[in-house]
Amino acid sequence: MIKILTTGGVTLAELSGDLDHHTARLMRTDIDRELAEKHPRRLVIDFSSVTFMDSSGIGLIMGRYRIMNEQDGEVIVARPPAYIKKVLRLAGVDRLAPITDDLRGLIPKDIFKEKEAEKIEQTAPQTT
Amino acid sequence: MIKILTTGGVTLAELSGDLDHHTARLMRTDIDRELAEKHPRRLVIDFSSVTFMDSSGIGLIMGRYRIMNEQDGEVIVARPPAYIKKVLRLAGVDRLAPITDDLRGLIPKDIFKEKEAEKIEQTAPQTT
Amino acid sequence: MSRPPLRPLNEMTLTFPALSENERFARLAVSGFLSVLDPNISELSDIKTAVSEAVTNAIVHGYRDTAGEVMMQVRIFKDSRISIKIQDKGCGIPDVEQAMTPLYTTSPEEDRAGLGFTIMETFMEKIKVKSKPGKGTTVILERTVQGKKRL
Amino acid sequence: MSRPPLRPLNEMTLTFPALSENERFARLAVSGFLSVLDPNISELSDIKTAVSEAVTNAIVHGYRDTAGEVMMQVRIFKDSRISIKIQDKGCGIPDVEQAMTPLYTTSPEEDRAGLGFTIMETFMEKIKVKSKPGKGTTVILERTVQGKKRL
Ligand SMILES: Nc1ncnc2c1ncn2[C@@H]1O[C@H](COP(=O)(O)OP(=O)(O)O)[C@@H](O)[C@H]1O
Ligand SMILES: Nc1ncnc2c1ncn2[C@@H]1O[C@H](COP(=O)(O)OP(=O)(O)O)[C@@H](O)[C@H]1O
Repeated sequence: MIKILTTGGVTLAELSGDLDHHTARLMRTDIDRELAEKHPRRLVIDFSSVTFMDSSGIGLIMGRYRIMNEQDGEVIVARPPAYIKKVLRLAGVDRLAPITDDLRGLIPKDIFKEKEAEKIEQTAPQTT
Repeated sequence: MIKILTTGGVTLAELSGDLDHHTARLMRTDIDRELAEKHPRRLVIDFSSVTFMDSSGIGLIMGRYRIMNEQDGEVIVARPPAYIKKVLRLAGVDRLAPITDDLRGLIPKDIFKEKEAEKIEQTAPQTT
Repeated sequence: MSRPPLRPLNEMTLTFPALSENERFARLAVSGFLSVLDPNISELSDIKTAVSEAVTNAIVHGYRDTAGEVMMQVRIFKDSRISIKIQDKGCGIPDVEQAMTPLYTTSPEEDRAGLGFTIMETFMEKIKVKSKPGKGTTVILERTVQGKKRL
Repeated sequence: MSRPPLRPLNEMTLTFPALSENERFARLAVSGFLSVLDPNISELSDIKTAVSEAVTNAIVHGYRDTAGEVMMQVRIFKDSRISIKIQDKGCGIPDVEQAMTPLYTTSPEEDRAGLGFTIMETFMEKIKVKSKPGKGTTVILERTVQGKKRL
């Protein structure tokens, strides 16, 4: 599952659940649509709610890196759990996309305001 | 898994986890040993922590009913979750062993004291 | 009720040796495979119980005196209809009608309650039993899953 | 490391059609079946990741242009040694050594990272790959499970 929000040139994609080949395809479609519409300069992918990830997650990050890099933007990999870090390290992802455990300073403050507003709107949980 | 305690003529058997043919065999051995050693007049089987039960649970209750009945004792089925009640009703268990949602009055107060003492002794969780 | 269409949307076949520790695994595999239908707690519990009865029967009765393999096939059809086949190549049942009678059991000494088939019939919509002495037993369980969303 | 002894203590064989939604189910079945060994979080995560790579490869590459069945067999041996076989009857791999090179992939357009085999090698102790173009691919993954208690 995925929730996406763009403010002030920054797109925040919050992934949740298992990230495998099956779900990566769904997430990719949503992220790429947002990138094509909003042209952000930074894409922050938040992994804190991802429960499993295999190399499909690496493919997802690398593919987004290529898109962002073409338009001189950057990709940040945020808050990966320990078992995901293991896969990220093995792939050497940090050479292309910095990995961080802290979102502060990376995304505009008002993105959180928009998220609050959205939470109030959404009564039922979103499904993909 | 199973925890058994006898005080004042009452044996309390607390079952937990899945109750199927595989685990029922292990539980049966433990209960029958206690019944043979302590000769209680009442056996209270607490189902509140049972996560699944098929007809092997009915067999477990019925078999213990036969043993208790021979020595003029009784079996009480305590605190079964909703999905277990469905199986109990289908089997008509309540005609032989009363079903109750409340342990009060059924077991001597000092059984709880013994349980507390035991908790302090046990540092590691018990496995069967 | 109409017959399920011929082609399943998805299916899985599982085989394992007739060890009682695999009863739990069979339930887990069924609920895992059906999770895509988002069954509600009550129907998931019904299905797991029925499957547990059939798998236990294969292990306890089918392979009473022998070792052998249990096969379980789960199929998902259109409109959330499911079909679950449990098969053993064990001793078989001489009289299926008698075996399906509530409280009938050939293993009372092992605390069997004789309610396995009764639970399968009650918790599923349809049950088919094929058996041949010396050849084995096949049980097919069918029902529709309503799911959480559609309730 | 010694070869696992010939007779497994327990085993299960699972087959399912090459649908991407079954990748999750394959992981679930493996962790459910191995739960009796009480693996710690880190080894369970390693095993699930390796299995996910092999099953995904069968679906994405093996049956790239065709439909077909994926088979997964999990065996538990003495001393918590496990062996997991994943098999497809798909297109096969012309050059296995090249395929196993880190970052090598024939499907970059689908965001494959070319790291599946690398992850299987890193997260398991032993990997065997047998493949024949037109016939299919078999991957065998082996390792020991330490478990929570023995740490
Ligand atoms: N797979 C099987 N193979 C051989 N006999 C079976 C099988 N399943 C059921 N039976 C026979 O049918 C009887 C009734 O089964 P069931 O209603 O499930 O009750 P129980 O398992 O408690 O005996 C069993 O006691 C056994 O004799
Ligand atoms: N089961 C398979 N059937 C056919 N080809 C395969 C199979 N598994 C792997 N391959 C080939 O090996 C290559 C490398 O595999 P892998 O390291 O898992 O990376 P990726 O899956 O990201 O491409 C694949 O791109 C594919 O060409």
